[in-house]
Formats: sequence, structure tokens, C-alpha cells
Amino acid sequence: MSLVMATVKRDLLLAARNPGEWLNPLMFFLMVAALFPLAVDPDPKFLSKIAGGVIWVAALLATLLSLDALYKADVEDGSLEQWLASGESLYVLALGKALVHWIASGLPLTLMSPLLGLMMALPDDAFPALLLSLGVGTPVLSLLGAVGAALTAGVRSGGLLLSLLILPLYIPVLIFAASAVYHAGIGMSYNGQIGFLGAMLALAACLTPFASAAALKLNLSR
Amino acid sequence: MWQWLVRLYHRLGSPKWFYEITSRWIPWLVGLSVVGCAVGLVLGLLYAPADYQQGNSFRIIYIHVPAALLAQSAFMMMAVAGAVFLIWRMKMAAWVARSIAPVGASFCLIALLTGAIWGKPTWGTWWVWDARLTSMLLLLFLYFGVMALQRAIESEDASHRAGAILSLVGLVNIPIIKYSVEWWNTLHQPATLKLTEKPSMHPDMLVPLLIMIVTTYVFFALLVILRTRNEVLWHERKRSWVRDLLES
Amino acid sequence: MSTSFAPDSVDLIARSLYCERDDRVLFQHLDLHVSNGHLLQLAGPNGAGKTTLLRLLAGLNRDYDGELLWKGESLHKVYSEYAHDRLYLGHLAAIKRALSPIENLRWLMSPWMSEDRDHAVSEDQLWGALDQVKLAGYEETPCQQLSAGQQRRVGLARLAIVPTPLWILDEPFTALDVDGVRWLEEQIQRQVGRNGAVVITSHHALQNIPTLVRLDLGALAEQEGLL
Amino acid sequence: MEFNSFAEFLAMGRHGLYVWLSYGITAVIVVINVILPMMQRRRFLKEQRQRMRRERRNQTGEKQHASST
Repeated sequence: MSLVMATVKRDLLLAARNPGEWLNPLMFFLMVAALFPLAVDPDPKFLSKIAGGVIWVAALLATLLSLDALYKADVEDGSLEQWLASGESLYVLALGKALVHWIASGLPLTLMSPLLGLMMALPDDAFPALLLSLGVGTPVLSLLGAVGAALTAGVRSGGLLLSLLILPLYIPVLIFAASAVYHAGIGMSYNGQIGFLGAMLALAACLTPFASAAALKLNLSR
Repeated sequence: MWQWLVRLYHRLGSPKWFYEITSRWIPWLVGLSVVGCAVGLVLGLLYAPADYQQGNSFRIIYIHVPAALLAQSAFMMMAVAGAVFLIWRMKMAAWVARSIAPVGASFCLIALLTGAIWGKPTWGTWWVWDARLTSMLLLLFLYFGVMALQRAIESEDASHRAGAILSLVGLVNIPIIKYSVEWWNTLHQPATLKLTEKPSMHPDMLVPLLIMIVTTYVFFALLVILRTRNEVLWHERKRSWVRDLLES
Repeated sequence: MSTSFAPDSVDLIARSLYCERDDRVLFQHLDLHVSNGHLLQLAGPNGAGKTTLLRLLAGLNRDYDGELLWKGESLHKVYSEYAHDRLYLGHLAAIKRALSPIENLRWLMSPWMSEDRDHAVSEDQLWGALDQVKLAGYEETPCQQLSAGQQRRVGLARLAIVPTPLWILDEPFTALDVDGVRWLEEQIQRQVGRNGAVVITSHHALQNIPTLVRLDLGALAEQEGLL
Repeated sequence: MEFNSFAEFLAMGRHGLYVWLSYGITAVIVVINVILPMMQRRRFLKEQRQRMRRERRNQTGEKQHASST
């Protein structure tokens, strides 16, 4: 366990030293959302209808951007090798890395989302749903994305490849989360959607670390 | 029984045995595919009655449905072969998995294109965000992902393993994706005319469909075997039996 | 720690190891026994499989045939105990450039720092080790401001503290200056002298160690007719 | 038989375009899938036969070279 804790601490320290790594995706999040009123229609009535979906698509893209770096440096500088040498469970380490990723990406996205909600004329009733869906949904994005990051860590220019692998897997999260926000906006219950997101989170937290651990070992063969 | 299974397993793991046995299978597979295709299409195109709602455009069913079914089961087979490779490190399984990917993706593409074409006379537009077509599209993306990943990783062993892991992750996700897409579809589209859902199909329509489904699986086996044999030859090129084969 | 290791604390056996990479056999019928007081140097031309063998012995790679035993049991079955008893220093240093030497060392040593272990490593020992590898005064400077040799010393500082009986070192002399080389030689001598064991890949000529055994993988391959 | 003439069969009751387009595209994809592995096999056999011939030439060349010195 000690190495996991040390790794979580070290990665948070690294994030604090290089704020660009997590700030840039946040700015990207903001910019993507700003494109829609400019490109489609700034009419608040129209915007409020698509707000939930647009914010979620932007969050998804911002997450993908930040995922590429998750394991790359650890593979290149030998940290991954030291993990394996330590004999500690790669499953727990993969879970720890996904947690760090969520703290540096999903959490700030969630906290920033009300600002985008205002920009996109999100109905007042939908704000809690937006926060809740992002709070439950973005950890799933981090967990699933970590598998892709582990698979492509050894590949040169793996960023685009990572998006290709992971985007189809993100669809269920996108569907339920965006629909939760939309339903909240028109005054309907969204418990079912959040419940489904919660179930996906539980499933992803149990299963994806296995895949990540197996994928991490690929980067060590030779 | 158990011993027989163990022996079969060891044989399946032997590339040479695979190559030799499939040499004998290929003529049969070709014959079955050609005959099945001919019978199925003649019955389907000439003898099956036209659909009372869709008219003759429903005859696309004889390629659309078999291709769609196959594309889904091919992904499952690819994942299972990948799992066999991951667990028992059987190289044959990795070669089979790699051979399935492009063939499965081809059938997925066929299902998508024929579905879109079928949509034109049925719904009046080339593309409708119908639940089945949408999940087919996502399945195609999953195939693309596996193939792109396999191509991008230089080390052969690592690329096999990465493909296997991704296809297993995809396999777990497919039911979730299908369910969520169907749920999303009921929200956004009031139940419209479904392409292939019939309360009961006339036997004259159903029999050719069943023939085409079986034929498609046989043909798929043939295509995968052809590709796997090439993998076997390439990897065993320095062994004496391939050299003997080249000499003859 | 000046006390020496228990006499049966190192017992690594390889039996008829076989390994191939990309359809090429690197070695076969390879037998090895590493026990207390041994120094094993893996030699051979580039591509002979030195690093591959080292990584197999370190337990980092399972892609082999044959047996690897640690204290009589399959190495991968007792891997977590084995990992605690051996130190692996890779060809890559696992140093984060944005972090300082002490922060890096703290992470590298974390498996041995938890308090429930015997002989847990203390924070003071980390500072002492950095002092030994001539990084005193640089402890809190980000590593990106240090030279390549200094960065390597951060990783090597582990040798001064880690209480493991077996060391597995991949090309540790790379990028070291004369002082560094001498210090490293002393550490290896000290480890062997206190009844520990070292397995090393290096082109560096190791002297003054009577228990040195060289295993030339190139010669072995020739003998087996693999070339 | 559902159709009375070949022309009627081709027309498919005004849906001929869609039906035959579907079958045509399928045929193209199927043919590509059959041809690709066959071409790959042919290329492999050709390359390997060439390689073996080259190796044999080199071997005999070496022997002659050895006997002449």
C-alpha cells in the first residue's frame, strides 16, 4: 500500500508543480463550450435545450486530452518498472492513478461546470443535475480512459489513438448524463439516469483496474 | 472426454496441424458457401413474397440481418480468442483473433451500409438514428479501435495482448452500449417502423433468411481460416515443414 | 547497516531457462545459482540478452520457459516477499525532473518505508544517503537543474540505504564520473562483504572482488550453437 | 416465383435501386475480403521462394569460395 499512497502524493505534487497539465484541459473545456453559441445559435431558448449535451461533450473531450499523459511519463522514465519491481498490486496502483487523474481533471471540470451552465443558458433547475451527473460520471471517464492510456502509453503519438479507442466506450456515460441534465431542465425526475451512472461507476471501479494492470505490463515486456 | 479435450487443445495450438487440417476443410467451406448463398438468394430474391408494408425493399434483409448478427458474434469470438491467448499464451489464438478483426469489421460495414440503404425507401432518408443502426456504428468504431491499436504497437506480442485486452473491455461494454442506445432511442423517437421486427415471419421469408445466416457463418469461417493460414505461414516460415511446402 | 545478512537470505536459482525474442533464441539450458556473498556479472555483446536475463531474474518478465526459484519456491508465487528482499535498479532511473532529489528518493524508497516492516527505512536515512552520493545542498533543488550524472546518483543513493540482501543492477555505471564509479564499486564490495549478493550487467571491469563470477552470454550462445 | 419477367425482377417494384445497391456493395466487400488473403498468400510464397533461392546460391557460392582458397 505504501507505494500507492506515495504515488498518489507524488503525482499530486507533480500536478501542483506543472499546473499547465491540468489547467490546459480546463481552458479547452471552456473554449469548446463557447464554440456552440458562435457556430450554431446564441438564442437562449435554443442554447438551454442543448446546454447539457454540449457541456458533457466538452467535458468528455477535455478528459481525453488530459488522459494521454497519464502513464506516458511513468513508462518513459522507468517509474512503471519500479512499480512492478515493488511487488505491490498493479490493480491498486491503477486505481490510485485513476483517482489522481480524476482529482486533476474530473473534479475541476465538475466545479467549473456551473460557469458553463450560465454561459449556455442552462435552466436553473438543471444545475444540481449537471453537478451530480459530472460528479458521478467523470470518475467513470477517468477509469475507462486509464485503460486506454495504459494501452497506448508505449505508442508514439498515442493521443489520437487513445481517443479512437476510448470514445465508443464513453457513449453510455454521455447518453445517461446528458439526458439527466436535459430532464432536470424540463422539470422531470432524473434519478434513474444518475442511478445508472452510479452503477456504471461501481462496475468501472471494480473491473477497469484489471484491464489497466494487464495493459501496463505490456509496456514492460522486452 | 476430458483427455479428448486436452488433446484437441494441444492440436489446436499446433500451427502445422491447423494448416494441414484446414487444407482439407477449405474445399468443403467454399462449396457450402457457394451452394448456401445460391440457394438462399434464389429463394430470397425470387420466391419469397414481397412484404406487405415495405414491398420488395425488404429483400435487403437477407444480407443485412446475417451481416449484423455475424458482426456481433465475430467481436465476441475475437475477444474469446484474445482471452485464450492472454491466459494460456497460445499463439494460434492470437493469430485467429487478429484475423477476425478485419473480417468482422467488414461485415459490420455491410450491415451499416445495407441498413442505411434500406432506410431510404422505408423512412425516406439515408440515415436515421435508429437504435440498431447506431449500435452497429459504435460496434464498427470498436473494431476500428482494436485494429488501430494492433497496428500501432510495434512489438508483435504486445500488440496481440493489447488487442486482446481492448476487445475484452469492448465485449463487456457492448451490452451496456446497446442498452443505453436503445434507452436513448425510445426517448427521442416515438416507436417508428422497425426494419426487421416482425411479429411473425412467413415461412417463405424465414427459410431463406435462416439459410443465409448459416451460410454467412460458414463463409466467415472460411475468410478467417484463409487469413490465419497466412499468419501461420509467416510465423513458421523458418520451420522445415513450411520450407518443404515452398519446395514443392 | 553494518551487520551482515543471514546466511540463507539469498537463494535464487534458475533451472534450464529458455528465452526467445522475436523468433530468436537468446539462451537455453541456462542454469544459475545466486546465494549469499555472490557477485554475478552478466556480460556479452549487444543483443545477447543481458538485460532480458536480468529482468527475468528480477521477476519483471514472465515470458520464459524453465524454472526460477526464490528460496526453493517459484519466484512469481512468492513475488511480494522476493520484491521486498531484492533491489532492482533499472536502466531507467525513475526520476521525475520536476521533483527534488529528496522527493524522488522518498517515492523510490516508499516500499521499504512503511512502519509495519522490520528495519523500516527512516527519513533521516534518506538525507544521509543523498549526502553520501555528494548531493548534500541539492536535496531540495528540482532535478531538472541537476546534471545527468547527478540525477543518476539520486537513484543510486538507494544502495546506501536499502536493507535488501540481493541487488539487481542494470548498467549502473552509466553517466557516472570517476568519483561516482569509485563510490559505486565500494558499495558493491560492501554489499558482497556483508554477505549480500549482487547481479549486475556492465561493461565495467569489476576488480578486487574474489567472488566475482562472469557469465558471458555471447560465449554461451556460441557453445549452444545458437548463433 | 414472385416475378413474371426478368425486367420486373430487376425493377423490384420500384425498389430495384436500393436492393441492387445493397447487394452490389456487399458483393464488392465480400470479394475484397476473399482476394486480399489470397494475394497476401501469393506474395508470401513468392518472397519466400526467392529468399530460399538466394540462400542456396549464397551457400554454394561459399562452398566454391572455400574450395578455391
